[in-house]
Amino acid sequence: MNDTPSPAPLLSEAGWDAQAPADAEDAARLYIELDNWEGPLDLLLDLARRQKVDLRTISILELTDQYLEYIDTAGALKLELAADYLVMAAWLAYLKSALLLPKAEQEDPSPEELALRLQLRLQRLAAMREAAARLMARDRLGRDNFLRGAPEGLRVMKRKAWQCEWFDIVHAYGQVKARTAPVVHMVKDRAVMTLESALSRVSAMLGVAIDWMELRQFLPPHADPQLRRSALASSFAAALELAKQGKADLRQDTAFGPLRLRSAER
Amino acid sequence: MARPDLVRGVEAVLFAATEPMSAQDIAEHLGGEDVTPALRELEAHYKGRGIELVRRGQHWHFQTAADLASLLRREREEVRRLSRAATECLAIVAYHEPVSRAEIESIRGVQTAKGTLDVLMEAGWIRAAGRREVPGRPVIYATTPAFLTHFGLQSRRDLPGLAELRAAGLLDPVEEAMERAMGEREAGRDDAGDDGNIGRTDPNARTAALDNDGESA
Amino acid sequence: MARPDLVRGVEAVLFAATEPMSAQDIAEHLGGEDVTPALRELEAHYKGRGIELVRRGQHWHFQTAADLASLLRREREEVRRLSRAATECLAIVAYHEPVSRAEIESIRGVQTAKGTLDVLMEAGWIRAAGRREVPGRPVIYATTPAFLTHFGLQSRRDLPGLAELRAAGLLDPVEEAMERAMGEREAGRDDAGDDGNIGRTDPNARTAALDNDGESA
Repeated sequence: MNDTPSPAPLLSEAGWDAQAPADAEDAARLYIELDNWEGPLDLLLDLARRQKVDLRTISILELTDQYLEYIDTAGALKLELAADYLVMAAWLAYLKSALLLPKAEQEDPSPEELALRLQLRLQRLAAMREAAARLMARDRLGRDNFLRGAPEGLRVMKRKAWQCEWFDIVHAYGQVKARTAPVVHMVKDRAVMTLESALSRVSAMLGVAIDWMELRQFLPPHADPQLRRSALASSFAAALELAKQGKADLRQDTAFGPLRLRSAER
Repeated sequence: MARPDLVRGVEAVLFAATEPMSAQDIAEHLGGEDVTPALRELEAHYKGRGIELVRRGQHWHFQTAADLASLLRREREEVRRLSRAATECLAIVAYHEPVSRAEIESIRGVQTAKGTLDVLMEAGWIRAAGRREVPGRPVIYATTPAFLTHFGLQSRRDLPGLAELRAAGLLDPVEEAMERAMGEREAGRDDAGDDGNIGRTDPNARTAALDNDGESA
Repeated sequence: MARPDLVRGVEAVLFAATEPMSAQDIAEHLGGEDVTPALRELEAHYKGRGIELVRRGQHWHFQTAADLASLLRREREEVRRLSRAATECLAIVAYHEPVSRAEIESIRGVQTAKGTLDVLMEAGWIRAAGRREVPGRPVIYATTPAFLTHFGLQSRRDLPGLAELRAAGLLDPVEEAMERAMGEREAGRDDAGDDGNIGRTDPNARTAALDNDGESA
């Protein structure tokens, strides 16, 4: 790491430096250019480095004085300071006064603890700063090492393996045959009640009925749902037919209400 | 004998180059030194290795050894299930061969995309077996020996006949099979409440899905 | 000693590859044979030449020797310089991984612009590696195989100064270091009291984690 901070580069895009960082500039300007630092901790670390002592033995009190002096200088030059620099200044001023107080009046955490914490944070930031520099200085691909300029490339050819079983074929053939078979075949074994059987059934039941009966009461009670549907349709048609013949009276009190019928020959 | 650092330099320059380079191109990277001895040395060094240095006209480049070209391609099998349309076509070819596409369509009762037959030919299960001598001379298709092998058949006669299919319930009309399945689903719903039928819908869902993309093979 | 044809094959495959390859990737081009001995042999063969065979994490590739960079650099695009913020973030992720943004910020003492981590992700050097199971479930970041490749590291263990930083406790959180320091102070004050070793238990857990994924990256 350099002892002096490098001038603040203009950020062309987030994260990437602009191509040509400006070279060494006026030292006085550097001194007050807070944009150079990545926040107050970074400024503190830079000040600490100027003390040229090991961070483990740094005098936090001295560092505090230097920081506050910086902030004052900036204030005198009417520079806009980011809030976090001022917060740090306030906190350091508090720390300084606490460190100077007699031990007996100290609160918890003690100012020594606060100073130690700051020292540890500075050490960690310094460690990462140095690690970053060493990382960037390694032989890097595309800068120090180069890959082959025109590799032939490797190709993966996909071959489709179609999967189908014996049963799939047989089943598919059955489906085709079934699908294209004559329609008659499919109606044959369907459970239906013909109009004729409904007519005889309804008229027979009407003959013995005493009062109004609902149409549904004429349906075979234990038939499967498919037959019941068919019986309902046939019985309705039969009821209309019987009414037309004058053999039955029909009555429906409301639209879609139960349809009732009774014998007209009472 | 070329200087070792020159040989290394030529080697690196040619490796990183995006195009074949003449001796002069290379020399420009190496302070104008004569690189011909270094090229000769590298050419000899790489002889018989997996990489070789070759000269085409005035230009030099590295390439993988020609006899290893097959290693640079790798085949990967992608297992895919035959679509329902393709399965039906295959079944029809197997039962009726040789058949033309028009005949397949009339048996299936739906149009058949060209791609469907292509898939079956790609799989190696059917082949074009000449042309029918009728107007338009349509191509007719038949199964291949690979078809018999894949499905474990001695001959096409091993396929079950219509009577056997009927006995196995495989000739039940689709609609009825559907209704049965629907009935089961209704029952399932009644039994198990609103969520009860998740998973019981499979037969229909599958049939429907297969029908939909049946032709897209 | 690996079979000569296998060595040739590995050499050709790696030479033709556009990306670094794992031993397993290579083996798939060579009928599934164990290519490790061949890789070792090639690594030794190319040592000191203009081209070298290197391993980065689990992946191998050929590259030009670093000392020849000046011969090659002139026509090439300069590697774009990372900003200081991005450089520090990258180092923090690499030395502390996996690490959350809040943890990065607590080390740097400043907020991290959204774009800074994005730049590192776009470069392919860091990736989101799940979430820390603490309130808020923050995303945690780790380095990628491409990071190792770019910075010429065989594994994260090769990070410059990693061992020293770890030994000095500089990779432990401030809290842990505080407890340790306070503990030592206490111990010094009243002759190694009961609480003297608070905070000495933690570092191991963290160190173990770093060791484990050093190779798997």
